[in-house]
Amino acid sequence: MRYPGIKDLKLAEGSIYDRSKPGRKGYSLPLENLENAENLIPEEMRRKELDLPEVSELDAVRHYTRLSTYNFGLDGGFYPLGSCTMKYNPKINEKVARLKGFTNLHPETPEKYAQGTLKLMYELQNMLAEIGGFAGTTLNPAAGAHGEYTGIGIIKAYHESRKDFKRTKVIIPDSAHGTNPASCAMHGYDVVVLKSNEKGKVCLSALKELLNDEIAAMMLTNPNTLGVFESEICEITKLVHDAGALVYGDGANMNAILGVARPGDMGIDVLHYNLHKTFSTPHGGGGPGSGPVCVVEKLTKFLPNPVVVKNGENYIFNENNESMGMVRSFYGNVGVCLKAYTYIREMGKEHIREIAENAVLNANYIKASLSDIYNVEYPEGTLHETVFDDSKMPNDVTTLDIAKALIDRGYHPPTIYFPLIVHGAIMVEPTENESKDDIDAFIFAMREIYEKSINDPENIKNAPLVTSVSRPDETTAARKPILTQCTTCIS
Amino acid sequence: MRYPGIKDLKLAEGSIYDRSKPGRKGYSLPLENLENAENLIPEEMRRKELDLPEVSELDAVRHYTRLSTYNFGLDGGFYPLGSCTMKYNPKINEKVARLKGFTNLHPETPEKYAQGTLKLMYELQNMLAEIGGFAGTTLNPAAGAHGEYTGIGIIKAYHESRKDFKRTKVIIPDSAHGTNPASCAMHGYDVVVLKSNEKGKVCLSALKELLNDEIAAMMLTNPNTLGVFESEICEITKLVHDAGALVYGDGANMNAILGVARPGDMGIDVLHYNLHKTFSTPHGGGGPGSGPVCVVEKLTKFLPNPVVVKNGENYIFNENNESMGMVRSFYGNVGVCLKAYTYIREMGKEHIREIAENAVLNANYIKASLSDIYNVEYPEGTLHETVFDDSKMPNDVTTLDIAKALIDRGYHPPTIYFPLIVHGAIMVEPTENESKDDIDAFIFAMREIYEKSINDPENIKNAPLVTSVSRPDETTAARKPILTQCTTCIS
Amino acid sequence: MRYLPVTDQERKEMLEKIGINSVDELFSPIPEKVLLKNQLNLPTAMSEMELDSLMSELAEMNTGSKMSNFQGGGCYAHYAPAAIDQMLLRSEFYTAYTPYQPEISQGTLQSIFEFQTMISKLMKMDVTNASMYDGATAAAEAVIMASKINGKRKKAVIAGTVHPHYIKTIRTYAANIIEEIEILDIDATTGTIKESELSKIDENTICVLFQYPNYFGSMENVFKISEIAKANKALVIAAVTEMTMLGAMIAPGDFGADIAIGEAQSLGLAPNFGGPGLGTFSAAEKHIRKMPGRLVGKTVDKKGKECFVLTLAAREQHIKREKATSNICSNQGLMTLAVGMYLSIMGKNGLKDVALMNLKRKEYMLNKIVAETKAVKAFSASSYNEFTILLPQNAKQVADKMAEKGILAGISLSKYFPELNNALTVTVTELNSYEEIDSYVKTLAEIIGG
Amino acid sequence: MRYLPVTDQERKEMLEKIGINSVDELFSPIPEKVLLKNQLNLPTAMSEMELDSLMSELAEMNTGSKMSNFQGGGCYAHYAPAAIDQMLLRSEFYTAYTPYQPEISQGTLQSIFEFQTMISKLMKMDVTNASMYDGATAAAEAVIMASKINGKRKKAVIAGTVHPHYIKTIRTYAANIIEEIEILDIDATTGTIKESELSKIDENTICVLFQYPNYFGSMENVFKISEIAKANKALVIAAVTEMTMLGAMIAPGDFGADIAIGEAQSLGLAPNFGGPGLGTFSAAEKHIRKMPGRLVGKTVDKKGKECFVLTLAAREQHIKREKATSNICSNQGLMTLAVGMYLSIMGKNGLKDVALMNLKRKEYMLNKIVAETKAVKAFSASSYNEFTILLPQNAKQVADKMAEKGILAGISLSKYFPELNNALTVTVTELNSYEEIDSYVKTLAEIIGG
Ligand SMILES: Cc1ncc(COP(=O)(O)O)c(C=O)c1O
Ligand SMILES: Cc1ncc(COP(=O)(O)O)c(C=O)c1O
Repeated sequence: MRYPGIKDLKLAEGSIYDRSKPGRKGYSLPLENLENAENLIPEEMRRKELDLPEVSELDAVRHYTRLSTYNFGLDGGFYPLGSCTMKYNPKINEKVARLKGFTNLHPETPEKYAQGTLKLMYELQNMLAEIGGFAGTTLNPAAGAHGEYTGIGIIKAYHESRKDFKRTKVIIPDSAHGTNPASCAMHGYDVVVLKSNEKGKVCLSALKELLNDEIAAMMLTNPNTLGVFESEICEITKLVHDAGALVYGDGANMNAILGVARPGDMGIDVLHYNLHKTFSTPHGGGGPGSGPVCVVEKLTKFLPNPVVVKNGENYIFNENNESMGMVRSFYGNVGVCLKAYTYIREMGKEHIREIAENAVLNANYIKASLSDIYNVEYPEGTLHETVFDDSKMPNDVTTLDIAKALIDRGYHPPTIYFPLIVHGAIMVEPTENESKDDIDAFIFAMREIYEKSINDPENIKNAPLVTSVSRPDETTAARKPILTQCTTCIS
Repeated sequence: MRYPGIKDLKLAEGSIYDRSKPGRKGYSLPLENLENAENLIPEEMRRKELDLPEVSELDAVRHYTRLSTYNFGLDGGFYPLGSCTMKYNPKINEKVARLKGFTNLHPETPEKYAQGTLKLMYELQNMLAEIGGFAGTTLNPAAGAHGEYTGIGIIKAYHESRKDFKRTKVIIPDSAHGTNPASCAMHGYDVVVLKSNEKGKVCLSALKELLNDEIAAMMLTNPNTLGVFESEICEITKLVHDAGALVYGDGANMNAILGVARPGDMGIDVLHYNLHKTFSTPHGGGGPGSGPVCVVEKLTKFLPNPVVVKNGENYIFNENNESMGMVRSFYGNVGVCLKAYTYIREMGKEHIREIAENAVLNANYIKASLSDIYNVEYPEGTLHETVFDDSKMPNDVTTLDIAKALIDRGYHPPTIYFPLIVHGAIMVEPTENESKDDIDAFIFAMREIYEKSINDPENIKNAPLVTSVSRPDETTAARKPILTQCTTCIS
Repeated sequence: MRYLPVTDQERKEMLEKIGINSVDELFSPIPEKVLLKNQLNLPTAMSEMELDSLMSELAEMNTGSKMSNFQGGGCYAHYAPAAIDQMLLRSEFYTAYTPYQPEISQGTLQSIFEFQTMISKLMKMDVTNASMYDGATAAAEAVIMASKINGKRKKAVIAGTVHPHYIKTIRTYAANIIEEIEILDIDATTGTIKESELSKIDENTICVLFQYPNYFGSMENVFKISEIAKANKALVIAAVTEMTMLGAMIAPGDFGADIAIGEAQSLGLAPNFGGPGLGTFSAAEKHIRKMPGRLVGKTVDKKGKECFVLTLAAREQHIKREKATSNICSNQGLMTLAVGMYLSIMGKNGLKDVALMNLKRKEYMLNKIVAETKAVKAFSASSYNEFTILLPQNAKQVADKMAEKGILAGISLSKYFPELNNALTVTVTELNSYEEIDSYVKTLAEIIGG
Repeated sequence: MRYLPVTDQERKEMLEKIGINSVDELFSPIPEKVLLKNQLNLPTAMSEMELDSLMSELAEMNTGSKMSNFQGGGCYAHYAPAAIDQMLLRSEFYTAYTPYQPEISQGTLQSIFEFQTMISKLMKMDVTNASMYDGATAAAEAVIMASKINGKRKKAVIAGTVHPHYIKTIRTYAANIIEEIEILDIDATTGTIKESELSKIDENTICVLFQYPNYFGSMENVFKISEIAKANKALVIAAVTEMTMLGAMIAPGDFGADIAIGEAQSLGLAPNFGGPGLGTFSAAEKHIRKMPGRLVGKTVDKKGKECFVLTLAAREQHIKREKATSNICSNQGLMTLAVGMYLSIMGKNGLKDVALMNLKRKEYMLNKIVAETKAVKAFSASSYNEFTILLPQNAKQVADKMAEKGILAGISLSKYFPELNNALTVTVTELNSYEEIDSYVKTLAEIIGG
């Protein structure tokens, strides 16, 4: 027997199954005599037991309310998770996306009765194309990686339509996100790794060497995962095009150049966005995201089916015979698209550029304020995020220690150990939503961690000190995985 | 300069003014040229300065999100605050009360265009009358005390209508809530205090002595603030009626007898409900509540104006000339009434009695489980709450210490030092929503506090130990009150 | 039943511990003859999904909620940023009780403290309490408080241009406390109180209460009233029912109010058919101990950490009982949180912009009505977002016709001011677009002639 | 702009620290020739209140959202208790990222762990991952995973009665990975796959994937298929698109599925025009290391306290890159939370009741249609809340006429099954009341004859 205990206002909570008692109810359904309903199921198909919890509504509410207090959310504090663009999730988005007219709409509803959502999807397709400098858009992909998968599929369909079956490889810089090679592999492509140069960028001559008629595409993130803009982007895309390949743009970092420059103008042929990064839709603890893909004119016919088009005054779905196919059921994470649409309409042409301006300003300010003590391996051309590392840390304090020490100070840690080309990377992306005061406080914390690393390194190496969980044993977790709750064990 | 710091997941937060920076914006309004608009205001009426904060939307969201984490809510844990009936606030109530059809409705809208809300108010009036055994209801009062004020006003109007001006006093038991005498005083009534007998109840003979033709009413809470039912209620009301006075029922404890017995049947003439107690509407950190008042037939004409009546198929407002008058603007906290209505409709005639049954069962179970170590001064006839005290505590551990020690264990403390007739009262009201497991854990905590009071009394006397704030200095707060933020001071 | 977690098995165990056989025994203290034998005569229980439909149907029956709304009169439709409601849904706020236990209520306490601060700044008064039920009860309590301060005086003077509900509520509250309520007469030209009426303020006057701007949307001569009141040592009580105005116009403190009360509904709360709104109560520091309602103060805890507590409770009913300054206990807590959020988000510039936008649209509309319809300005004085027009016919009938066209045209004054049968008070806020205003004027012209 | 807090003054200070004069300089790494000279061609910025109206208008244009809905086909309208959405609004959940930092993500981690548990129990499978994008991609990844387990085999066998979107998605995903996709033919009498087709399962078969119940609402002979697959050492993959069914019917684990995937949208998520839904992915324990997607495991921290972490990451793209089991990164996190809440609240009895209620209403409706209209049962087999009827005329045209009467009558199969031109698949859930069903049948009878 235990009382819940309290760590300040954080109440302890066990498994939802711990709250279960036979016969307890948390649901409420219309009265209906269901006594003989089971007879409608053939005997051998009738379920004999179902091991779900039996709790009251309050049990469930307490359970999830308490669990929520074990989480750090962006509404609570600064969340400079590099590459993830943890920007503010505007509350108006959450409100309008919950309108019943949107949520209740069934995907098989005849287009005539779904004009609101179709109009919105159509306009969003166009706005995303305009922002990126492209001709066509699909909203189908459910996340960034799904967008990559789709985009590479479009490229594949393009080559195949030209009966060019020799191209079996994709060039990817070593700084790329892991989803890039993985997405290519799912199409059966081999990955050719391009080593970054001493500035963390694509080396033109190295690229030239890799290019040949077996290369289907090059994938590129720009600004890249170091937050550094590939200044030779036009030369890169020209080289790739000259070799008969296409250029795929990973748009995870689009926040850096919104309204400032357009990938389409740089020679990128296909680009995915992460609406859950650049366009303010929530990350939700790991999704749902949305990863629309934009393409240049010649690729539009290969977009996955279906796409929304305008037919006179009406919005309808269109399918294309040459399409790469379907990449999921229905039309995408429409509920997420709604929020991105709302965000873009709020920003409008007047403010969209200010997003990039402020994001880039904030990142550069952090770099300028910390690079005297935290090493920046690739300091040139930083846009929206900056990558420090632990190479100048005293007393063997590591990146992991720094991350955990930031927790003690009230921050979500930056992305760590990525990109792989920076040893002990600490990737800080403040976004445009943070104020100078909040950024200054973060800088202060980082400097204090550095000082403590000199004077009291144990304090940093043992961090986090204030959380009720500290440094879980991940090795055992992976060696002997426990992936479900044993509901018959006594806890 | 300070970083926020963290106590587990509780981030530190200063004043909203600390986040303010000149020119920062958190609002969004339609573009409109307002340059010369100020000229529409005569020079001497133009505001020269306005000292409100200037923050971004995220600033505001972070501020209030963090503040929320400094609070203990019922959705987080057990909240056995006696007399307050901290029952679960069903989420369906919160949902439906937010329907635009309700929230957008302006109170001056012609009745014809407000039939939904009027129908609901009409039905709620009737349901409350049925539950209490009365003939008429007003939904106007905004809280329990406001209901008392209204109910006593009705009684006054009644006596005055009979030209009986001699009645200037109201009898109130010494166990009554402070609002009872205060509400009488606001009508100019003198309060006559009735001492409770050794069972914590009304002593018939003492009452008889106090009754005479100067008594306008007796106020009674039943079950009373000890959670004890006044078994001689019919004799009491008869005595009062025989003396020409009326009986006012404080319905704060109606949860104990819902569907089991009705005040109207016991001879109560006027009763207020607290919808924010008995009918599950949230307390909101101190309101908004709703305190409808029900009356017997002969008093209906004195109800405050207006009341909703049915006229053929339509619901309309009705005003009565003999009414006690208006007690507020418009028609009550309608948004709160909506939630109570939803709750009663969900319970229906089938389940309403189960509320009382479970509330009373839980309270008696706690009493039975703790009365061996915690003294119960008035143990007889306990219904929905039970009052312990600190008279048997070792080492001078007080009620306040016990309350604070409960915080350390993850509980909101019970109501303490009320009712006044129990020295060091600890008033526990578990409500019907708590499960046996959760109650057992509370009992365990109470027993552990007792043991610790023997073995380690300092642990209890210094409680709470785990909160970031502990035992604020209330004396200085009252001696030198600081009631507003100094925004020009440097913090 | 999903809210009742005790299972049959648990019930058995609990009864055993108590030492009885059935729950019914627990009700034995209740006299047999009043124990209910049957179920109550209530509707049958409903499931959540049925309830959800039922409530949606009721909401749909409120057709007025979707109409073009130009009604004000103490309750105003403004836009509230979506962030507010989502933060109000944080259960740590709305499922908490009054902050009696400061250690676990700092969220509520600090938010009230900041509310007190922001309202004090807005009103330019020293202190503000943690809320009253609404503007009307705040007004009534202000008069009662004044009578306690000016203990020997007998007469409360109230402007006749104050919201009729407020006057009625004051009458109810004052009935057995104050000997005389003197209502100052209305000047039918200006729509303010007659200047001559001010002579009724004398050395027997407890206080002078007026509305700023008044129920017709007109601006009283606040400096003059205040001056005369002060000359007679009567307390000046200003009532503000449309607090967004204070974004651009001077505050009660600027014209010497001793007590300023408000209805803060317009600061981010929906109309909600008139409630819950939020009464605010501000006063000069010297009167603190006579104030009704709760107060939050700043202090330090035993380790010296700054924190907040309920304070000056010695004024209140739970301590002082019949000698308390008021009987108020639960107030409008969550609404102070909402208003605090609104004021934080709007901030000093946002509130000013809202105020000017309201003012400008009002001006546009008033001019347009006068230019394009047979209606005329009823009064010479008009100040903020509300104005009164005189129609060539009965205002209620015109409003009814407008309503049939989907427009809630305003408040016809006939109900409370029979002499103003043809007068209609119209309100414009930032929610009324220019197109909506144009269509109002067009419709009005169709009905009363252009 | 309310989301951009840096003030002009602060910007100046920040630029100074950086050592430049203007923000534009920060963009100097971008080649001049691609720098935009003009504003983008986007709509003009809108204020929150304008946006609010705009979005409400768009929502109103979705007239289908208010119609009587009998469409299913992989997306089902069920009632979700209000508690779910309110808890989803807790920003600690929805504004958090993937739980990479376990110390401050235990809320998300534990909720996923419990989701994994509940889905595993529901499916009766050993393990479940932290979600896939949707049912279709889950199905495709299941086939890919099977091909990695049965490395040498060349042919994936898919029932032709699987949701057409799923088949298409599988085709896309398998295109360059699996040599052959064999689609099993439909038996026009039973509405299940032809028994004779099962002989196509052979020793070259990677896996057999079928939907339970299938796209037409019919129940395949799951034991038989499973038996034959196992005899050929092909993996059995069951796809469940209507998971509420599992409240009353046996689970994939009961008929020997090696992999069970699902679309969990019907467990508490709104239709949302088809997304976000939630793909679930469960498998036998021995296949864990071949599974795609994230997994949460239980462990202890350095002080021995039980806690949760992301685990077995060595399968994933951020470590294994092109050798990963999948490219999936962000998944449908918040939806797992919603589904976990739904399953907690409904619990074992609630889910069973929902299932039986669906079944009973389906039966009522099917019988009534057959009795009172000219439509007939299309297939002998029908199992849960979906069924297919044959109309005397083109189903799409009938559905269009029904829609004009406010009823979304079902999914006409002509689009994907040209041979089933007159077939309409109808879905009934607890949201369709008996009156609604009656009115459907009446309307149908009017159109096609009774
Ligand atoms: C550079 C980059 N590319 C791709 C992705 C994958 O996006 P998603 O998680 O939406 O699949 C990420 C996500 O972190 C990323 O940072
Ligand atoms: C017995 C009793 N009477 C009256 C009241 C006053 O109710 P309210 O706070 O709603 O004004 C209370 C509130 O705690 C109470 O417990």
